[in-house]
Amino acid sequence: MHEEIIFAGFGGQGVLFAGQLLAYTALEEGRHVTWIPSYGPEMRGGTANCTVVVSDEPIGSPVCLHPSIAVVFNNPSLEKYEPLVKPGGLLIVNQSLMVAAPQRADLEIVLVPATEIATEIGQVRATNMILFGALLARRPLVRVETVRAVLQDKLGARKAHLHEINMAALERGLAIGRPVFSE
Amino acid sequence: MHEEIIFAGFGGQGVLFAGQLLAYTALEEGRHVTWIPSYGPEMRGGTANCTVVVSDEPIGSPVCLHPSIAVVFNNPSLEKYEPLVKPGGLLIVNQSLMVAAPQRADLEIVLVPATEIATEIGQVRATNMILFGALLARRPLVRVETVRAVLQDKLGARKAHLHEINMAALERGLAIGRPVFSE
Amino acid sequence: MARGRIEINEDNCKGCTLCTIACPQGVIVMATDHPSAKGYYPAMFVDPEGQCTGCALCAVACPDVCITVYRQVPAKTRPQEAAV
Amino acid sequence: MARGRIEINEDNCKGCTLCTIACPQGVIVMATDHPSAKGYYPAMFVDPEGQCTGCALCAVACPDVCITVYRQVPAKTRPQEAAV
Amino acid sequence: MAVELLKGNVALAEAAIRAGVEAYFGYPITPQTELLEHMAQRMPELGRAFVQAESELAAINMVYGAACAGARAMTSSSSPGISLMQEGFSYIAGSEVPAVVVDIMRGGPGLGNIQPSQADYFQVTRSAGHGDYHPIVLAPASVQEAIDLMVLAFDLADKYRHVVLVVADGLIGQMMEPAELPPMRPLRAERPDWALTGAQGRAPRIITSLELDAPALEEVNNRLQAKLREIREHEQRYAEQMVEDARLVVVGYGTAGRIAQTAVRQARREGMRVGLFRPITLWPFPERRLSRLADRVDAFLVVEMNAGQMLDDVRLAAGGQVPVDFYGRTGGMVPVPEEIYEAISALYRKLPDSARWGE
Amino acid sequence: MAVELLKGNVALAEAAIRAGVEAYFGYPITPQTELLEHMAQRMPELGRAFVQAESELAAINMVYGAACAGARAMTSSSSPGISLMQEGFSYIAGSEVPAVVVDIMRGGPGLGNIQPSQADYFQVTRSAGHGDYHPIVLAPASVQEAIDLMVLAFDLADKYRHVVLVVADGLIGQMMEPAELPPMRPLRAERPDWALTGAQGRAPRIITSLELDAPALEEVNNRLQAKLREIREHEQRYAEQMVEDARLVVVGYGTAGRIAQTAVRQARREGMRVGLFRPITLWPFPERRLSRLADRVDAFLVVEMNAGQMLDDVRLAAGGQVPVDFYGRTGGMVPVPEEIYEAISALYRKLPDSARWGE
Amino acid sequence: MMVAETVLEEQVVYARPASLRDVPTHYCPGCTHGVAHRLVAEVLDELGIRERTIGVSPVGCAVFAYKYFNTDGCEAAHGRAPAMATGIKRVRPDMVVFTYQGDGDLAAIGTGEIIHAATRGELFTTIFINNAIYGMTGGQMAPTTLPGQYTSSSPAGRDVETAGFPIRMAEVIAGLPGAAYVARRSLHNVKEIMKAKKAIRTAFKVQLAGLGFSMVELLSACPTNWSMSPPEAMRWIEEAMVPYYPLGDFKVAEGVEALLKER
Amino acid sequence: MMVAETVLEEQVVYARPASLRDVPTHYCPGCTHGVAHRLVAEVLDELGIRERTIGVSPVGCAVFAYKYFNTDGCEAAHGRAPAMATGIKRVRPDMVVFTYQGDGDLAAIGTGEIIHAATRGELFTTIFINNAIYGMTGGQMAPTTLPGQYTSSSPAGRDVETAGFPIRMAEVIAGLPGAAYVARRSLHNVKEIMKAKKAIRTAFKVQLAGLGFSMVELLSACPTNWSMSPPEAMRWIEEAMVPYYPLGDFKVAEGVEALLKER
Ligand SMILES: Cc1ncc(C[n+]2csc(CCOP(=O)(O)OP(=O)(O)O)c2C)c(N)n1
Ligand SMILES: Cc1ncc(C[n+]2csc(CCOP(=O)(O)OP(=O)(O)O)c2C)c(N)n1
Ligand code: SF4
Ligand code: SF4
Ligand code: SF4
Ligand code: SF4
Repeated sequence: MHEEIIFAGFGGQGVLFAGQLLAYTALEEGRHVTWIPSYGPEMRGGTANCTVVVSDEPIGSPVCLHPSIAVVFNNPSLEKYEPLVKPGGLLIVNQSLMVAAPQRADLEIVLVPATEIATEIGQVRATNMILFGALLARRPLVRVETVRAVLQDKLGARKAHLHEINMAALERGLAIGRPVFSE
Repeated sequence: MHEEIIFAGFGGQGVLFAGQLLAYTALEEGRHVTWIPSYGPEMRGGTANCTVVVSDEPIGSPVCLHPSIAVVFNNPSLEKYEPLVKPGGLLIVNQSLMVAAPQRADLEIVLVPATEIATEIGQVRATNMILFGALLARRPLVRVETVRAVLQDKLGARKAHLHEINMAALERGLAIGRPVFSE
Repeated sequence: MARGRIEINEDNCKGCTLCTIACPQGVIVMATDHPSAKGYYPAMFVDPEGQCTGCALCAVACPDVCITVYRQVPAKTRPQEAAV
Repeated sequence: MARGRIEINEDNCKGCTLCTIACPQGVIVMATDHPSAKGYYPAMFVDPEGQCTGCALCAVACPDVCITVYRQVPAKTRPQEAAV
Repeated sequence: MAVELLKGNVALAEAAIRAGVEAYFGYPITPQTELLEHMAQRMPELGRAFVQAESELAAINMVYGAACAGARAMTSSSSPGISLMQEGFSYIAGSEVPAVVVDIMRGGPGLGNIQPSQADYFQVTRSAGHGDYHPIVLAPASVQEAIDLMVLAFDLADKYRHVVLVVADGLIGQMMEPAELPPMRPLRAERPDWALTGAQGRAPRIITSLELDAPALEEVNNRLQAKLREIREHEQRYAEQMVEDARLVVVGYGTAGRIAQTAVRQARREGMRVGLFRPITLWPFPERRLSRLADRVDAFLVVEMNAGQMLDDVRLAAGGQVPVDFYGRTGGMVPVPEEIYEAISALYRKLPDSARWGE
Repeated sequence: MAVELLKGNVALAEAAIRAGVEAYFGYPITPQTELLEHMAQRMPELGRAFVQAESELAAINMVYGAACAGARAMTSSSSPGISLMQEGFSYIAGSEVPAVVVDIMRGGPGLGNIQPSQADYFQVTRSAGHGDYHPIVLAPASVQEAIDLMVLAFDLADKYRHVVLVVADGLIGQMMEPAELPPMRPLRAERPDWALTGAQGRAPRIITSLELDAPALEEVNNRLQAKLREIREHEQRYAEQMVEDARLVVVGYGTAGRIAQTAVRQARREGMRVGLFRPITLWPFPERRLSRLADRVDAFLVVEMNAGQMLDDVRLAAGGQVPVDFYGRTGGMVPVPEEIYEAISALYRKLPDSARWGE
Repeated sequence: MMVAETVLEEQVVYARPASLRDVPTHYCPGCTHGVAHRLVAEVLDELGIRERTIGVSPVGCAVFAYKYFNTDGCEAAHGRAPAMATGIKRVRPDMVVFTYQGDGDLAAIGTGEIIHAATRGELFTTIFINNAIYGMTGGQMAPTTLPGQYTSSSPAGRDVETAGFPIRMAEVIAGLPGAAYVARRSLHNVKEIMKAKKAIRTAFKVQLAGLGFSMVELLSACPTNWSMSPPEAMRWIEEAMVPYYPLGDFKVAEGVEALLKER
Repeated sequence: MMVAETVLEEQVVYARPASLRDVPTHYCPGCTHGVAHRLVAEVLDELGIRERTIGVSPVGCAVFAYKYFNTDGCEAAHGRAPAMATGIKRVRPDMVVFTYQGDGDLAAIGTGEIIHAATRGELFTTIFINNAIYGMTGGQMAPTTLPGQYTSSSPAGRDVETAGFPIRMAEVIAGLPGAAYVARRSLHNVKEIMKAKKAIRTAFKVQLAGLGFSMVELLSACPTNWSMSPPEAMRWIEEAMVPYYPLGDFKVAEGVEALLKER
């Protein structure tokens, strides 16, 4: 297994955390992994994205031109990354902030009304978990149980109360992502 | 003709000026010439010396380990340069500040009581001209007439009154330097 | 009192809310629904009762120079410069 | 008044003359004949009439720490430190 | 210690702490700031010295001071800040005190940008500042190697009383990767016997780079050159892969070397006899090994994130025996494996029909 | 103009004035101070700008400012001061504005001493500061050449909108030699069309080295590299003597080259077929000519007042074809002709019995 | 028709000044760099000097100031804007030159340059943005960070024992003989913004009159790195910064008094 | 025997302090660098701290100070002595650390370093030699050169229009919160020399007490570059320098008062 996943959106949408969560979980499951953010002087209000590589082999390049998976949190990111995903790759889109639907026929595309659902479940900051769930539904890169354990660990005692709602969001994403529903 | 002359003494004894006067004069007479001072942070009270190269050919190195001529204004300079002069070279010594007489047998040595004479003629600062005169007596590197003209030029109007006394000092040096008197 | 009106450049607005605080008439409110292309919820001029006096305080406060202020002045009278 | 005496380290002396100015008794003079090895005309202690009081002012003034000052004090009495 | 997911900058900082750094002095600059921030948190906790200096100039001179006092001291910065430290490096080298500096390089020249780059190669390997010397320069290609080389940096600095630079780029600085930190070493109990510790019961010690007398300064330089020769003799480090039968060897360090690895594997899959040579010490450059490889390969391809700087060193090591080709990206552009692969195959196609030493 | 006896530092200053320098900014440092002092006297007399800056850092950035405003501007310093200007050089190069800098090198590393040296070769030719570029570097060997190259420096700076360094050492700076100054050029009447002159009736102009976007900064770098290639193509300069039939060619620049000349003449007198190659541009290094010489000589002897820096460039140009030997003095020691002669004859004795291309 | 009716006409009473280009800035929401920019631009407009002004941008969040001002501009190395401005002004005394600098830029790495430009009485104007933090690099302690203030490089709050007390640059510069006008203002509300503009205008007039160096220090908000909402940030300026950094004129040299009275 | 006769014994009342090595200095005749050295050495002796002192030499005529003080010592880069001293003191708070700097070193190239060391309240002592000139490089204008003063880089006399007025560093440093004791003294005659010593002693005591940064500025003669005889130089300090650079204590922080009263 060797996947290159880009998470992209606005700053503040939990984009980087989603990537880290994947990275931590993959490490937990004994995979090789790298996580790298785009970094710029405009960290606020600008775009935020990160690349995660998960592999069974030692990882050479932690960056790539053509990711096999892109998870886009907003419209500018959709516009930027849709053309870049590898043919046959996966594109997860936050439908709530999408302006026009993606056009590529050679991609597996999942539209997730993530911001809406997050608002609905009362935690707009959990948008990232919904999209992450959809991703896992299509590509079981890591096991949900491991995500649960890692999340618990990362949230720590101080933020333990956020654990359930985040996992609930993940489940919603998993549900939506499951091929039977969206294709 | 190719001569490498070192002038050496205390700061304030007119060491550098003697060398420059030679350089200017040699240039006036169409020779190739370089003048270079030793320079250091201790410009005052320390030692001062300069190297003049006069040649009929374009000059490669403006510095040398073994000068063909050394004009030493004080005892430390005598101690330093006596051993360095080329065999067969010329050593002009300010006898007034000499502690022990030079020993080398392979040099042409001229002892000049320069400080005494300068004091005698009422211009202690003309010590350098006396030694320069002695040098010219032994090695007619430039003509005295040219020196006179160049000196006039360099002194300018403001210091014109010093011209005669300096030339007088030069003459005294010439007289002392003349082989018949000192050998 | 002269009547006024403002225009807010929503593309440049970053939703900082400072104009809403500066406005003595309370006629600027923040959007809450759809974010702008840059992801901000911009300020909006909501003045159904025509309370805006054109005092330009909002414009003075705005760090992003998003606000253009208009005021009704007697015709043929040179408008005063804003008291800035 | 206690009687004193100084020693001048002629090798270190640079002939600045500051000690001669500092000395209230006028017992320091500058050499005029032979320069030191470094080419300076050093200060000399010339006190035939024993006027030096050992006040150490010359030593305080000397930038080259050339001057050692001695003073006659009653035996068994610890010498006072110089008033420096 | 266990394997954790660590950010390069943080890993470098924590590794330095565990290697026993007593004093950190630094000035913020992207993309190395997390290193300074980690130090700001940890050093005071541990009762060690942390000062956010007023500038990079001040920072390097604080390091110089602390080093003179016998402490393990370091600073970190990025390219423009490193330019400002050049005079300081030269003083430290001239005084022969140990110091460790991290340079997380960014795109230049000038203010440039903050994206990953390797354009400081010349300014760090050739003589950082005026005078005749080379700092020791270590270039990690992963977070784990960053940790290992950080520890090594302190040991080499102490051993040779010399400036050691650990150079990486924003990619390594910002990347998170699984890595294992070393155990915490106790701080050195004794000050070295050349350090300034107050002249109690002994003659005063002086640390200076000043020697007005030219013959004496030449002596100093001779000693320095002898030390550099010794370093050159003993400290050349590199990693290599699949070079045994390689006709083409890709040479790249740090991030460029790491990315090249993906391209080299790809080329192997396509049946090309390609290997990878990754210098770990940029100075001393691993010329001995590279010269030996030059005896039997058909070509080198140098890959750098600059316009061709290590290229000179490869050409010098190759000694005109084999062609040395170059592929570089500048301005903060990170080459992707695909483009290096392209460069490899283009060059490979041009190789003579039979290998240099027969098939 | 007539031949006068001129001190190198003064000649450099006066030549700059006659070349039309409008602004001088500098900070005192031996052995270049006479240059600053001459400027302090002359520039105000001529109604031009002279500022004694608070530091070398300030000085180079003042030059940068004046250059942005379209003025011919310069500074001068010596090795440690040049180290402090590295960041500034990099900004100037990145912004593509013309600037001229004189470096009268001294012994290092660190504070070192003030005696003549050539130990800044690396720091000036390799990339002064961070980023990918080389300044143009001119190295005079006499007072007359110092004058000529000073004038050329301004012209090249303007032509390429680039940093140009004139590097010499204390010997050339302090020496008096007969030389002729050029006539006074009128100051440039018009500002160049890229200069900041106030946006009157036109769109604002911006001068910056910042380009946050990596592809855009790569573009900047590509342009810069193209310019450097052009300079490399057109501006290689050197002087040579008696190389036609030489079996051994001594390579030395500036003072070392000049002193070597005496030794080479001596060797010729002794019947050795020895020539002298003196690079005048250190960057671009006159590699083309030197490579051609490498085709037919039996050996090169590099002579430098450092531990061997240009040596790399000679080895690169020689491309492994001929042995390259080195003779250097460091720490402010100036080699005398005798010792270079010794080095020549020792190497000459080791040459193969027959010349490379037959007798 | 009854009583005389005034005919009303709509006119623009506030619009973007011509000296500010019509482009969005990269500043964070609520960042008062934007206010400072606008004030400078308004002053350039009002004094009619846009077309002979050269701005010098710093390294800091205002690094792109040259893109926002509709004047010629350049980008200095970190802290060296005053040196660059010196170079420009010395060869173009007919130009109006200003530097725009943050507190890391001016009060840390560029301390020497600003002090000596002021000491020499260079005839340019400095707009000094004191936001008590390094904005662009992500919120490290600045020389102006308040005692106890949390930043990413003073995670336990600025400890004055090891990091010292914040420096008051306006007062330091005011003490230098070459400085003709030095003031501190704040940008935390409309009233203070108006006062700030007046000071900026005075500073440029001082330059135009050739009276000496002029500088206006502006207390400015960095909501992002202070981790505050913009309104909270404005309150923090008022309640925490102003008490440590008093507002006022710190140097009014001979000849400046008269300018202060104008308008 | 008649009246009681006091038996007199000759004792040394003034000799070279142990903290000063018995070597000749390279200073010019009449240069008061020598006096400043001696005073520092006497203070080290009297406070009994020679064996735990580390001195930091500047780049300037005092570059060899480390050879003259009988303490551990090192040589800083030009202007960076305060940074170097910071590095030393932070890792060896038990040591007594001092920098010895000229006016080019401290007030020009090293402005940033001294200001920030003082701002941080670094616990070392600075001896600042203000001789209104760059001595070592042969007499160029310093930031402290008086208006109209001739130097080799102000051959027509310092022109305040282009070079600005001289900077008063003691006053600048005194304004910084981290500075605990800042004084200016002069070395032009015996009386002033004695006062200078007292200030130096106070400065070191401030360091020993951990009260903050301490600095003594000393007006010092450079007869060589002023082209004066030593006595003329002393008069010039008194008549030209002291009026511009008033003598006195410019900062006496809490806790320092008590030290001033001692002895
Ligand atoms: C020589 C150098 N050092 C450090 C940096 C990194 N850097 C960029 S901006 C900045 C400081 C910004 O802070 P400030 O001046 O307070 O301005 P603000 O961003 O808060 O407006 C620093 C340290 C740099 N670019 N160059
Ligand atoms: C970076 C650098 N710049 C310049 C110099 C040259 N330099 C040596 S001493 C000195 C200044 C000395 O003046 P000051 O500090 O006033 O001390 P003084 O000699 O008068 O005691 C200078 C500029 C240097 N060594 N290093
Ligand atoms: S002040 Fe400006 S940027 Fe802020 S909310 Fe109002 S219009 Fe938008
Ligand atoms: S003060 Fe000292 S150096 Fe000066 S003359 Fe007297 S003894 Fe000599
Ligand atoms: S980081 Fe702070 S100073 Fe920078 S733009 Fe954002 S709010 Fe403004
Ligand atoms: S040059 Fe001046 S400061 Fe330096 S030693 Fe001589 S008199 Fe003293």
